[in-house]
Amino acid sequence: MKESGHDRHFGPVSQPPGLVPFGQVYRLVFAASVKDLIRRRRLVFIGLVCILPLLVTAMWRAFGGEHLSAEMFFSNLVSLLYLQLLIYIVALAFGVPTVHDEVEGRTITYLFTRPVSRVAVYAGRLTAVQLLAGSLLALSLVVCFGLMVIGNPGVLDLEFIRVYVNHVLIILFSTIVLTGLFSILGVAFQRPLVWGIVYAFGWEGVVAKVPGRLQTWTLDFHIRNLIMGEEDVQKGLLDTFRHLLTDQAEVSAWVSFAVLTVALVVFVYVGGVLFSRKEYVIN
Amino acid sequence: MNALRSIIRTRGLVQAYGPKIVLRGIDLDVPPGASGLLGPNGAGKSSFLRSILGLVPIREGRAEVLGLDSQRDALAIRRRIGLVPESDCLVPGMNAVEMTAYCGQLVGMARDDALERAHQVLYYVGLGEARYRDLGGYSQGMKQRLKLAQALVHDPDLLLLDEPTNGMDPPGREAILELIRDVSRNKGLHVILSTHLLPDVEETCDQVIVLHEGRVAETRPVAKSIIEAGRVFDVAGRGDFDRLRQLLMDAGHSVEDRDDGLRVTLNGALGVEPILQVAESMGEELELRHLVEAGHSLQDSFMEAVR
Amino acid sequence: MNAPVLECQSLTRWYGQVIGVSTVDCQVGPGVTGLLGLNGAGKSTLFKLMAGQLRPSLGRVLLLGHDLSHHRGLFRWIGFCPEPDALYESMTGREMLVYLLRLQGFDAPESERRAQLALDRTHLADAADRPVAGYSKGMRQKIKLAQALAHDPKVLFLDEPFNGMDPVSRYESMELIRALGREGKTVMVSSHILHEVEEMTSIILLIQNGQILAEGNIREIRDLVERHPHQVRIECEDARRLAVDLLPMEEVLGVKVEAPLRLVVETDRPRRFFGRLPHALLSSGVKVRGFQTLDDDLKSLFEYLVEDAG
Amino acid sequence: MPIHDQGYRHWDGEIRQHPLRWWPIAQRGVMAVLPQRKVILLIVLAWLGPLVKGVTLYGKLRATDLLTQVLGDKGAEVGAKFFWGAIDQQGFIVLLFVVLVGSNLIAADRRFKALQLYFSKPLTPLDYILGKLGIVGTFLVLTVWMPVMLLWIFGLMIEPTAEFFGAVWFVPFSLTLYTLLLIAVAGLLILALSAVGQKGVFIAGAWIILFGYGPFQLVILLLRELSGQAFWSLLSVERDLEHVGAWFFGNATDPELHPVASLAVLLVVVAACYAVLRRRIRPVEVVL
Repeated sequence: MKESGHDRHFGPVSQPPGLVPFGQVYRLVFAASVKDLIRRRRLVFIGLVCILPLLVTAMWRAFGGEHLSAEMFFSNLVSLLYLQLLIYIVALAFGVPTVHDEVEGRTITYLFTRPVSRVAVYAGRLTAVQLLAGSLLALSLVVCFGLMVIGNPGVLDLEFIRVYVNHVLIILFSTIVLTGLFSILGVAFQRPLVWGIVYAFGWEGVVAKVPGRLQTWTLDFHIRNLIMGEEDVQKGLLDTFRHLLTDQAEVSAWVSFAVLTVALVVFVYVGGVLFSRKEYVIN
Repeated sequence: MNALRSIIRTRGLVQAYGPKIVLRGIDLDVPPGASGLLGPNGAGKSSFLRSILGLVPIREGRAEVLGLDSQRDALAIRRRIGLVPESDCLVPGMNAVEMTAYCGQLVGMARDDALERAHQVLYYVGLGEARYRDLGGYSQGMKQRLKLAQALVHDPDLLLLDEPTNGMDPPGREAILELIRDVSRNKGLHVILSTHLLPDVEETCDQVIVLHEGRVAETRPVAKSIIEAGRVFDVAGRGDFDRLRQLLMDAGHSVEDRDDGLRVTLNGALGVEPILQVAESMGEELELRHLVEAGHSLQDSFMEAVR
Repeated sequence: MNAPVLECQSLTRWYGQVIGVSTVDCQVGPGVTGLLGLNGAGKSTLFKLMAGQLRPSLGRVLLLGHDLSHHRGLFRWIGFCPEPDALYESMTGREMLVYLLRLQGFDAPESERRAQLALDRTHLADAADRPVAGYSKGMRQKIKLAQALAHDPKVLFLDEPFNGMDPVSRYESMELIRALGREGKTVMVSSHILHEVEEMTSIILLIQNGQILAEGNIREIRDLVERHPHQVRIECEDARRLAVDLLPMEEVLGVKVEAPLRLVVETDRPRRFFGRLPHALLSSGVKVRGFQTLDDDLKSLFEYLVEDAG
Repeated sequence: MPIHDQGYRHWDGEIRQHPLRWWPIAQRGVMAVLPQRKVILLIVLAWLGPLVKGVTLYGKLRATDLLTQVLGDKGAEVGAKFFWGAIDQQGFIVLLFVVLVGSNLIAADRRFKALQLYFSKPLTPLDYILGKLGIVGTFLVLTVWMPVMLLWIFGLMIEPTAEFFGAVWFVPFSLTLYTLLLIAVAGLLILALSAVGQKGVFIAGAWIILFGYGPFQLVILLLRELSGQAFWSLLSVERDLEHVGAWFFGNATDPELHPVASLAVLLVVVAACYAVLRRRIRPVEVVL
């Protein structure tokens, strides 16, 4: 070792300190992320997109009520707008930035210089994002329900409520699954939005329409399959859809549910592990 | 053209954004040569530059740049100045020659003139080798040089620089400061250097203007002002300075500790001899490396002006 | 057993084929150490490696004897002020500090207390409850500084902490950093403004081409650089006569009369020369107004070292 | 023998600013975009349609016997309407071109804070906007005005009769008028978006929605169908342009709406975009 001019002042060696408890970190990151997401402009834009189905509903109320029954209208609305477009847009808009917001904004350094588990950070941010994405869609669906029902109690039968609740649950569940997937892209890629769009409107959009077993490899198939499991609502356009796909793979709704659940668990796990191993070179 | 007595001349300049007054009546005559513009954040430096370039309307008073009224002749003023902005401001997708020539054209040079002149100034700022490379790949130092080139392309009479050495390493800074010195001392360009780095001003400017809370807090020459000729000295060096201090105090002088040495105020005879005698008496255990008349540094008078 | 506060052992880091830092061995102890180097010399990489933000390709970083890449808990002892201008824009200064303090494991009241302390130390108390998006550049740097010191770490890494600060903030922050050094913290600070580094510390670590070029006390390093003789400028009432008197000194390499009242003496043995200079001046009888060493500062030292290293 | 100073030299040339101060901005912008491969490809694509139209025109005017059988059309029916058809079929290319060329024009300057450079020069915000508009405009002229103009000249060359000339003499005027309107509406709209948004994806998406393609137009048409109210169509900028354009060429397409109403909507759009641009492009930000 070189001779050098100043005293090194060697300090005593003690045990290295431990990490901050997982739960505490999770709660803090979750709360901070929710606050941050609410203040972002993104929320307004996506909120505007979520108004689209409400416009259509308003039109149905104004002009189409007598041609199209409430259940049929609603299940068409769900399959055409929510399941084809909105859940992807919302999941992309919230899932991709889960971690990427902090990487791009270069604030991730502040979290990485704390004695915390990165998995806790990831979990906190992911659940915050999922909460927001879910709430936005849920709000849109609740207003939609109101638009259909208020001043129009005739539609409010048991069947309609069953269909409604069922569809809402499926939409929220699939949004959570998709958000988990897209947030992995945000962890792994420099330009995750591009990859997300390619996946959402390329793979999901095209492969899910291909007849045969191939389509069972898309999330879209299983999400749709959950709805298909619903016997009485496959009249309207959905019915036509199914006839187009002559070689519709036969998978039970429960299997699809299991597939999606497993997918969600895998997505969260992979995202968490990737995030805790990944090294971000921030300049 | 007759020589200007002041390149910028303001009288009662008041500037405000809505109800927020940022310049509270500035009377200033900036003499030819290089001037440093200093001031803490929010002192009104940017607002001052904006109003003399005619970018924002003036609330009250008037401002003249190179003899032109900043409100009426804003475009004419901007034809005769070159601005080096603080921020990045270079959009990738061009090389340095295109960029510089483009800026020349924007000022009003003919395309051929601008191209020829672009090569010249790029050589001058030291980008000769890199001038055909896309500026997206430039280092911080190269970007600063290019920003200087685009400001010089039309041979302005007045060069305005906003933090021109930002993010540059020591040799890079030195090179930029050398260029600024050269154009202002040897080529007759007037320079206004707005910066937070007092050493940059010390190395390039003849005088400084300190703004504080929308007013001119001080104008002074850059050269340090001697506190009291032959009586107050700063000494520095190596060896036993504790003993030096003791010996000086024993001899009746007052001694004050400074960051890197002592400040001695002599009691009695003027001149360095009393200090040299004490140093000599200590023999070779003391290495006296600096012995200079103490003065108010730029730092001192800046801090005084804004407190 | 004792261990240095911070120790790098043959630390190496590549980015693909580009080498960032190459077999760096060094130890850093309490007090302020200035990290210097040209742009692209590997300063930032070394900083990030030492602060555990990058994994070494080879070698390791030890903090009080513990390997940084194995114990994430060591971040309790580290404060890091990153160079990029990035903050949680939607939070207020206080919110940001409290959030980051709570992530250090402090409970809510303790975090509030420490946040206030850090705000006071960085002179940000007045702006504490405004969103940081509206901060001036100097305030943004200060809040970065505040989050680095709020949890009372043993080691602080401050990467270009004065960038964009106005002179007042610079002065205040330099005072703060000196104070941290006096408190026994190990502070590593990088800056391009050598003048400021000199005011904060006399101990530097100079990095060039990814390797340590020099470490230690500025003045001692200067005396080691023998290739460049020291130059002393003397102001006096008769430069020529004084030149004649000084030239016979055996330590003097040469004398140059710059002006009738000013001469520059070159010496390659500074210690002896300066020890004998007062006697020489007094016995010459020429009235002297003062003298100063021209290249005794960090700026010249940096130039010489970097130049010689190529 | 003097040694010449290799350092900074003064320049004693004359500064004579172009009477159109925005001209260099437009010129430089076009030169920056033009060499891009995707742009060249798109220009070639844009000329394919008019080329086919040219062949059709020749067929209709000359080889009437043969082609009347194939096309089931009469040569005499070539009139102003034919040229409007040639413009109308460029619609999709226009959409692509404007978004490709325009979306980054101001966004990039804002991202890199290049506005500071522009306004340290003798330029006003209007000069800057006109310059950028000139870039979009050049490409619209290249893909709409020029091919249709050539088509018209071509038509007159193969059918130099007073009858034909009488039917289409006003085409150049209508064409120029329409192109100017298109540049104003589409150009200012994309520039306004480019001045507001930061990400290319967002700008492109908003452009498609606001210009009136995709689900947005679907919703508007549905509203019109269901309500039976024609005014809903006014909400689609793209339909308004089409409506006014057809009117310029002598036959308005929508009998339920007066073209002036569409024109008014377009002028409102232009005014709104200009207002947005003036708000976002302020020289105040030059010195920060």
